[in-house]
Order: sequence, then structure tokens, then C-alpha cells
Amino acid sequence: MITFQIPYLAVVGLIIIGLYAVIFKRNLIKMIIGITLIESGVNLFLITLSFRENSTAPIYTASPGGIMSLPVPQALTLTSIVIGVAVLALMLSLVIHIYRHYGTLDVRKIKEDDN
Amino acid sequence: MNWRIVFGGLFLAVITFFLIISALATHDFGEPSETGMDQYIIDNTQAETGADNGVTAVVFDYRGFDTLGEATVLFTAVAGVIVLFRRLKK
Amino acid sequence: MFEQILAHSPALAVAIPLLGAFFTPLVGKINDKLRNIFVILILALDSFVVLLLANDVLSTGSIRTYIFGAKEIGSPVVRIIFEIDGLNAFMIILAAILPLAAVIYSWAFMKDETGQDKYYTLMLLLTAGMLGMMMTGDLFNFFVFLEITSISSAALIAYRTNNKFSVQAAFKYIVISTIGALFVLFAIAILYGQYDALNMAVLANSIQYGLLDKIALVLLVIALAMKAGIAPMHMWLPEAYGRAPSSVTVVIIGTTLGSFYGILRVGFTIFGEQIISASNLGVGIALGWMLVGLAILTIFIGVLMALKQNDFKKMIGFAAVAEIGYMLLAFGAALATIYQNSITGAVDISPAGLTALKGGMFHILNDALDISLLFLVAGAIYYVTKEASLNKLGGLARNMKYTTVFFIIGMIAVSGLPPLNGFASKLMIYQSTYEINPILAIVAILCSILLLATFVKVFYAVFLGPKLPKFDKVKEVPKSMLIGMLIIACIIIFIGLFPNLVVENIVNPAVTALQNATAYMGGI
Amino acid sequence: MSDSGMSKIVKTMTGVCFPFMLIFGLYVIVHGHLTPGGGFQGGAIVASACAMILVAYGSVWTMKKVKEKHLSIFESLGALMFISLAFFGLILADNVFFDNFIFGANGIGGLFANPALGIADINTAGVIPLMNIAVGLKVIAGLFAIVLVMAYATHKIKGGNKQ
Repeated sequence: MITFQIPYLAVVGLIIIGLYAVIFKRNLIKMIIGITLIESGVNLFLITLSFRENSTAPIYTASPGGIMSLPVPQALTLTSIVIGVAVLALMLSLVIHIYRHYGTLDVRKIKEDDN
Repeated sequence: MNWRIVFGGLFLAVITFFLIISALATHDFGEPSETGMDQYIIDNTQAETGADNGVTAVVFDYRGFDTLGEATVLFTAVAGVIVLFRRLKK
Repeated sequence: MFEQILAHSPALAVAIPLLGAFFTPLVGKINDKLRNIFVILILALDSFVVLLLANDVLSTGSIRTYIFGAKEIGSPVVRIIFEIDGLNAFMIILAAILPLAAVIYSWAFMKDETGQDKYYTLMLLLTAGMLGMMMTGDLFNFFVFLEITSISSAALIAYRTNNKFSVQAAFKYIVISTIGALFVLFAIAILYGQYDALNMAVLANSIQYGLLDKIALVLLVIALAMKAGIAPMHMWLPEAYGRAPSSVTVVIIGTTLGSFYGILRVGFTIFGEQIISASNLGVGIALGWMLVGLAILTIFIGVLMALKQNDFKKMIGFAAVAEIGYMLLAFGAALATIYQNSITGAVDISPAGLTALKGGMFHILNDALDISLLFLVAGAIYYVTKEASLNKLGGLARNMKYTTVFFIIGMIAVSGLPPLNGFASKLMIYQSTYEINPILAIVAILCSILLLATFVKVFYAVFLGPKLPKFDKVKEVPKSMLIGMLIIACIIIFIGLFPNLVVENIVNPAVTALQNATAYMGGI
Repeated sequence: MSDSGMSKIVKTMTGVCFPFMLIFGLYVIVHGHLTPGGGFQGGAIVASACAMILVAYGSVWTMKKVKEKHLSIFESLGALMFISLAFFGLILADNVFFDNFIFGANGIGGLFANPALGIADINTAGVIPLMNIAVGLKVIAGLFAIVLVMAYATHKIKGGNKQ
């Protein structure tokens, strides 16, 4: 049973690594990498939900016939990837500004600078 | 500072536990239990939307409004990035 | 024609600001004044459409649906559907008032800034996202609009990029809201994997309340609570509210309440039949008390931190946290009173709980208006003095009469004193929580008094006191800012004078819709 | 990546590769309703081709050739085209927002044919290819504007000089 759930466990692994980076890392860029890891985990989860055994892509052009995998999660993943890119661009821009103001990306040093 | 490690670790442990449970409880990989909506789309995409590509049919026809939202997100991000790097008045 | 607009109003309400946002950069190329007029007209048109829709739904008590891309819903539900019942109609009233006031206010407030084209574009996008969040009947669509609001508000919070604190606040905000949104998406994926549906009504119909559903519920509630600024994760809220330009803060208040609406929709509609049911009675009550605990914590943190703040806008931000606590207190207390009727066997909320629900719902509207007015006043003071610290301000009442009056209105309203709207809703919350548990009511009243004390202190520090020589040349703010404040102040006074009218016509249909999950499921 | 870009070899190779990437991206956009791909994917391909030029020639040079203002106008146009296609559905055919007004029983198009199993023609699916093109335009302009603005903003701040 459990062996077939490996894709889901990979999803869990990605999300946990991402959360770890967000909570414990003190470098802002590493926190952003953590967030993108969580996002990849969620996207992977959506894609694994769309898979059916022995299925082909849901495209009729030159289709060999037979059952097709589910199209909706693929569309959702597409949307979620584009949203991820947008968020990433904005976060990186904010980090560039923080670097301009503080000259560092370390959370502790930024806090010291504030006080 | 130690509080961050304690609470963060606790939070992470709880989340890990529940995520693993949910991963094991999800339907078996490759055998979705419920496929009504998706099967409907696969069966009717050619007749209802005229598109051969099921995913594109979902993106632009069945869930077209999501795509408008998605395009808006990108538009927002571009506007946001340009706002952040605009020239400030001296 | 009128019927046509009403029939398409759910789509138009989102599409009009979006169309306006796409046009704004082009119009901005021509002339600054023209662009401002264009944006105000677009938002006024949008408010008209929204109020038309809300009026129709609230007065008839029906549910209005809009299907994107087809005439009939069909079975299974594959398309995105907007479903507007009383609760949605109640929420979109807020989205009709706040952005319009904010944009009129920003005409003068933003005059000296560069990049105004993009500022107005982002404001329109924020409005569109907020309206979409409050009207959609599709979970994934809700996520998309959630992201639109969080991206545009993050960019707007950091609008004054030369201030390091606003950039930092924006970064905190976007990290918290992105993680929250990703949890929401994960929960949506779990629900999708189980039931192969994304429509809220369909999900509510088919939910089994198994282990995975419970995990999805917890994830959804935690993530949306993060975005609504409830206790353990409230830290971003005063920062973001305080560091953003005031006109932006007003709209962000709306989006925060949009996340709060999300919690209500998930808790009472999608999982409503399962939480309020005979088999899970104990779980429901425990959940209610847990929410009450969080609410008390939120109120305490908000009030105590507001007391010791030195920054005017951050102080109002903490007051906003406390107000969100009051709403949560009302809804939690209502959930804690569910009981099983010994004769019919039906599980329902007790009469006291019903009053709490009404009070909490009414307080959503009042809180948004009161806090917005206070932020606009704070923005006006920053506009004329360029000073945010309370210690450096003083004696402004002589030169800024109207602003002082608006501040007094906001102060009385937010601390729940008799003639104005805050009193009406807080009285309902006090009454009902006193019946449920007297300690809750006492804590709530005490915190309200502390809040009043804080605001009186601020009133003395900013408006009264000796006239400072450096503010000799300070004048009253420009007309457009006064009009923006006047709109909100008038609505506050109106609600304060006729609370029963508002409760009967707006709040009651919303509470009925909130309780009646079956009607929502039958809407499609 | 310095201000003047990378070496001559890289610049030349970029010039050779660019048209092919462009064509491939446009192909993906236009055939979105038939083969895997679509407006977003194809747009991302073309935008990465543009980003390649940005890397090879440096942000200052690119900024001289293409201003982010123009890109932003292009993006607005793409978005407007997309939303007006959605609005046409409101006016024509079924009178519903986002209606596929060209295709279907009430559709207005004789030009757009029904698809066939196997290899279909490009003039199928009604409004979908048009939307693909609109979104493609939008994504090209949008992504390139983001990359360009960020690269141009960072080229000045090397080393941790505080402002």
C-alpha cells in the first residue's frame, strides 16, 4: 500500500523542507527559496492528483486512444505556477530594496539596525 | 531566540505529522476515487469547446475566469515591480 | 436595460475595475487629471453595480448565481460560478464604499508622488480582487483572487520605497500571505482529490467529514486566520496598516475582512452541516470555546500594544487587531452555544448565540468604517505635518477643525460610545456574551474602556495641548481628502442614528444566509 | 554580467539562437488548442529568449533599445484584448461573460470548424486561439518587463554600499 504513496510523501518532503527554511533560516533569500519549495510541493501534489494509471495526456491530436489523465488539476497547476512567478518577482524586488536600505540580508542584522 | 527554535520546531513537527497522515490517507496513486467532473470534460471537450487539447479547453473555456484572474496576477506583479523601481522625486 | 445590468452584475462588478485597471496606464499617458477622474468614475460605476446587486439580494432574500461561459449549470458543475447570498451581499457593500472613499482621498494625498499611474492601477486591481474574493462560489477562484489582493497590497504597502520600514512591512506581509495562500491551495487540492469538485456548494453537499476533510478544514481556517490578523499571527497587521499610505490601508482593511469572510464561509457553509450537527456536538462547542480564547487573546494583545505605541498609525493598527478580536469573540461565542433541541432533535444556535452572530456581523461593517476613518485622519495629519510620532505632534485642533471633528467621530465610534455605530454592535456583543458567560462580557467592556483611554490620550497629544511653533503654518487638508473622510463619517453617523434599520435590512439577511447552509447548497 | 554584456562569442551565439526560440515560442502559442502548450507556456519561451538577450548584452544596452514603458503598454493591450474577448461573449451569441461566442450552437463563426480526431486544423476551438494569442502577448511583455526592470535596477548596486 505504502509503496504506491511515494509521490505524496515526496510532496510532504518538499513542503517540510520549505517550511524548515522559512522558519529557521535567517537569510531572506533562503526564506524565499523555502517559499518556492513549498509552492513546488503543492504544485506536485496537484499534478499527482491528476494521474491515472495507463493514461495518456488529455489531448486528442494524434491521440492513441484509451483513458486520459484528469485535465482540471493540470490547468490549476498552470495557474498556480504563474501566480508563483508573480509572487516571486515581487518578493525579490522587495529584497533588493531591503538590501539597498540595510546593506545586508541577515534578519538579525536588520533587527539590530532597526533598534 | 531559543523560543523561535522551540516553537518553530514544535510547529514543524505537528505539521509533518499531519501531512504524513494525510499523504497516507489520500487515495492510491494513479487511482482517483472520484472523477465525475474530469471525465465529463474529457468526453465533451471537442463537442463543447472545439479544442483538441483538454487542458487548454479547461484553462480558456471551462475555467476561463480563473485565467482572467491569472493574467491579472501577472499584470499586478508587473505593475508592482515597476512601482517599486520607479524613479523617486529627489 | 436595468434588468440586463442586474442579471450580469456579478460579472460586471469584477470586470469593470479590471477593465479600468487595464486602461489606466493608457489614460495616464494623456493627462493626470483625466486619469484621476477616469478612476473615480470607474469606481463609482462599480459601486453602483455592486449596490444594485446587494440591494436586490438583500431585499428579496434570494440567491443570485452567475455562470461564466454557459447558460445552464449542467451536471456535474464544471464551470466557475459566482453565487451571491445574503452574506456575500453584506460583504460587498463594504467593497463598494471603501475603495471609492480611498480613491477620492488620494487625489490630493498622492499628488506629490511619482508613479501615480501604477498606484491607481494597483488600487483598481485590489478592488477587483476584493470583490472577487467576496463573491466567488468556487474555491480555486477564491485562491486566485486572494493572491491578486495580496500581491497588489504588498506592492502598495511598499509604495514609499525610500522608507525602510515600509519595505520591511511589505516583505513581512507578502511572506505571511503567500504561505497562507499556499496552505489554502493545499487544502483545496486535498478536497479536490477526494470529491473531484471545486465548487463550494457542491463540496458542501458531498463532504463526508473524514480525516482528510478535517485536515483540510484546519489548514483552511489557520491560513485564512493568518491573513485576517487573528492572534498568534497578527504581527504583520499593525506594521502593514501603519506603514502603508493611509488611502491604501483603507482598502487593505477590506481585504482583511475578505479573509475573515472566507473563514465564515468555510466554517459555516462548506463544513457547516458537519460542525453544527448532533454527532459532532462536543467538537463544535469545543471549537467555539477555542475561538473565544483566541479572540480574547487578540483583544488583549491589540489593546495593550495600542496603549504603549508611540507611532500614530501603528497604534490605530493595533486597535484594528482588537476590533477583529471582537468579531471573532462574537462568532466563537455563538458557536459555543449550539445545543440539541430535545423535542425535534435538531441542532441549532441558541437565541443568545443568534444575537452574538448578529452583533459580530454588524461589527464587521462598523469596524471597517471606524478604523478606515481613523486611518484617513492619521493620513491627513501626516500629510500636513510629515510627522508620525505622537510625541512630536500637538495643538493641531486650532488649524484643522474639520479633521478634528472627524477624529472625534472615529474615536467615539471605535471605542463604542453611545451615539455612534460602534456602540450599536458592541452592545449586541456585550449582551449576548453576558448571557453566555459574564466574564467574557466584562473582559470585552474593560478592553473597550482601555481602548477609549488610549484614544483620549492620543486626542490630547495630537489635537489639544499647547500650540507648537513649528506647526504655525499648518492649514486644513485639501478638499478631496475632506470629501473622502466625509463619505465615511456620514455613513458612520447614519448607522449610529438608525441602527435598527441597518440591522433589519442588511445584517439579518446576512445572518440568515450564514446559518442556512442548505439554501446555499440549493443555490446551484 | 557587467554593464557591457558578455563576450563576443556569447553575443553571436545569442543572435543565432534567438530567432529559433522566437519561432518555437510563437508556434507553441498559436497551436495551444491542439498540442501541449498555450499562451502562458509559449509566452514564457519567448520571454526567456528575450531574457537571454538581456543576459548576453547587459541590461543597460537592452534598456536603451526597449523601454519598460513600451512593454507595459503592450501588456495592457494584451490584457485588454483578453478581457474584451470575454466581454464579446456578453454582447454576442449566448450573452454570458466568457462565452465561447464563435463556436457552438449559437456561435457566429462559419470560419471555425469542428475538430477531427487525429490531426485537427488550426481554425478550430472558436475563441480559444485568439485568447491564447492575447495571453501570449501579455506574458511576453509582462515577464520581459519584470526581468528587465529588476536587472536594470540591480546593475548599479554592486557590493554592500548602504544608501
